[in-house]
Amino acid sequence: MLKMTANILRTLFSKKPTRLYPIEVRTPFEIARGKLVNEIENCNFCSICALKCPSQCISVDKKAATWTCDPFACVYCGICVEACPFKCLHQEQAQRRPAYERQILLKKGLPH
Amino acid sequence: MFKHSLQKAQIKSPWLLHYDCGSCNGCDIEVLACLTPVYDIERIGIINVGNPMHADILLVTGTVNPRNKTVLLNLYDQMPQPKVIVAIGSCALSGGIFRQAYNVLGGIDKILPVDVYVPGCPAKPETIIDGVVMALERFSQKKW
Amino acid sequence: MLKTVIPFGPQHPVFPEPIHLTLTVEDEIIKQALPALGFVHRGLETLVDKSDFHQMVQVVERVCGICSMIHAMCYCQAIEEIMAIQVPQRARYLRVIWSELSRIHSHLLWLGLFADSFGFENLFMQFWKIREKVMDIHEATTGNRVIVSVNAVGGVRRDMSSEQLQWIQSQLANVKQEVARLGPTLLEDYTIKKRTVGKGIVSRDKAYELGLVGPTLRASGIAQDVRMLGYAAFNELDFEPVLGTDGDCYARSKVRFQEVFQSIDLIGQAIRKIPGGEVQVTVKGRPEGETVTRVEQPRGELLYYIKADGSKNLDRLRIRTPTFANIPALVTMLPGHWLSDVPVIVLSIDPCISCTER
Amino acid sequence: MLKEMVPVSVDNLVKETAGLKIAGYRFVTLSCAAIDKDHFDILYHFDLGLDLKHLRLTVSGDTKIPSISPVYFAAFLVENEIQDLFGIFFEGLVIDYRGTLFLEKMIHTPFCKYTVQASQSKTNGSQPLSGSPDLKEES
Repeated sequence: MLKMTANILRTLFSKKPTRLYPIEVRTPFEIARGKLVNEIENCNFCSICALKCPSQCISVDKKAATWTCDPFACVYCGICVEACPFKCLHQEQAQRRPAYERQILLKKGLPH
Repeated sequence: MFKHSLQKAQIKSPWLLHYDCGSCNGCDIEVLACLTPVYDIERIGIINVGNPMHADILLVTGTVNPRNKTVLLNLYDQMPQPKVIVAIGSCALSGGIFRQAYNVLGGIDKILPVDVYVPGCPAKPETIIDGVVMALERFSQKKW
Repeated sequence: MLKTVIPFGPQHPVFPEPIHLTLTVEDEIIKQALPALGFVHRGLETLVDKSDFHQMVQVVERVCGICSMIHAMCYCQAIEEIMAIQVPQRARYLRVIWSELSRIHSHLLWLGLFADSFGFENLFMQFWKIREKVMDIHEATTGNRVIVSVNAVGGVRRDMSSEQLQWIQSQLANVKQEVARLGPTLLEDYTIKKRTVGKGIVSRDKAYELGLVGPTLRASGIAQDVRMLGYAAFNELDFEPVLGTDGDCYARSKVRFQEVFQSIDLIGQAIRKIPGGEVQVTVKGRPEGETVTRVEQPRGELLYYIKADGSKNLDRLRIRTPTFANIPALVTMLPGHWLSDVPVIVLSIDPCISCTER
Repeated sequence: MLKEMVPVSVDNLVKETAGLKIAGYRFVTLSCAAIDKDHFDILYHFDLGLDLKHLRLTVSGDTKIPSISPVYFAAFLVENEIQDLFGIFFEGLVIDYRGTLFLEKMIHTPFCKYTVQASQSKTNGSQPLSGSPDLKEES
């Protein structure tokens, strides 16, 4: 334990490493992969994202022009964002907030 | 009166029990990261315990399979009333990427009533702290 | 003397993961240890029937959250070998940087947990404090903290700017300094030596015979490191496997401690040598054939056997993870020790149960 | 692809492995893959100085394969795993979990995609899968 004393003293007098989370919120990194968002106006319902998603959490109905995503099965890999040919999918920097109930993302666009 | 102050105290300092129910370790190390200096949830009175009899909040990560289902139920039964369950990570919420694997029954809510869902794969420590705080609100509404 | 059977786990305060051991003890001395697995078994190898070979990259990343980058790298290398894809040189170097970063974070994590297993909570906190710097590098360069999701068949999905590379180097210099400060405590402290020296000895011959891998094997004095095969860009970097001599818990922690410095040095070399250019090539066609690929994980040698039949789903994917190879060591190491030494000895092989059971 | 592949049969398997052990090979692992409904490929991987050598054993599902765990102790774990997941039985295992290493008895041979549906009703002539793992002997 004696070997630790120098370290303990250094930690005692140095800056605190703790991020005081609920009080101070850190700005996320520029390329952080967070919440998935679909700008439904640009979406063509081509269902490439649904095919590419490793977790199969997206489903697209071309006829009804709906885009559905189960955000609780999303694994934040960003594959769909890279695959989207119309660039209507993107990921925000912040992650999804906790919830009391199950959620489902349903976006309805205009049928093409 | 006495009961009321006891409840108030319990909300100020809830004790956690963490059980890894078949997760990939990603969420577990993030739960542990919450306890270590950089996030340090002990500063808001939350302590991680190893004994289910001491715990108020059960944090569960990972998918349920037939073998760990019994362990999870055992732990839940041993916890004293009132208790809340926080499911952490995509696997615990719905089975995540493993939903279709043969030895996966699905999310925690198929086995136990989940109070708070914390999404993420793995969930970030910030989100986990938010989830625990939300669980405390639920905790204060529960009957004694 | 009365024989008693003690179940150890699956939920135990020392282990973050469910590990179960059936211990037969005679007056506090272990006579026999038998591991029981299956609490984390998901059967993800069967997912090859449902996901195509591109989607499997994200699935194998989730075999284990701690070394997810290396799992995905091994899988991608196997597919690239079958399909004869030439990965751009820059992508190879980036793979080295990320895989060594995950080795640093895994070893720091383990050093912390190991300190916790013999009750040295202060040291645990110190190591985990340093580890957050590595997690920040992960998040800044890939977008995720733990499961970095940067690999793809044919290269990597993210590139690093030269400012980022410089920043990584300065951050790692900082990490190196702080880890070095903890060295005397971990390696020379009387109390720690008392708990680790001479515990769980595996001799050189025994370790080879049991087929152990990684730091557990190297601590017994065998220079086996799969990175010497020269996958990714390791053939252009200069390193020597870290060796221990005694094969006990102390030697294993020393090997891992020194490997942190080795990894920092390797990243420095890679940053100096990294060429410019593309990071990903487009992949056309489907894999056909079978192959065995090995890479060095923080815990040891990782082996992927892949059999593909030319359809978009693979025929068979088999993952042999390092902990799976190290579990026989537990069966032979534990007998003869005190019951109170079990957490220290079990943790000394760096068990990763989600890897083992997949 | 796979260099140094030696085909072996059930009869000379243990002899071959013992020979490899004398030659100084390190045991790596076993891989099993289903070829069709009742044939399996089992690959034995060995390593010497970072060079891999493979033995390939092709068997039908009801063959009892001699275990190599008396030669290489470490093989008991992976042989138990194959016993669990593919329903192939090994004879002479040092530690035999009897199919309960990973799974409860309800699911049978989930990794053999050709028989997974068929075997849910019948049990492939296997032994009863119950109880705790039994230990043959201590050595």
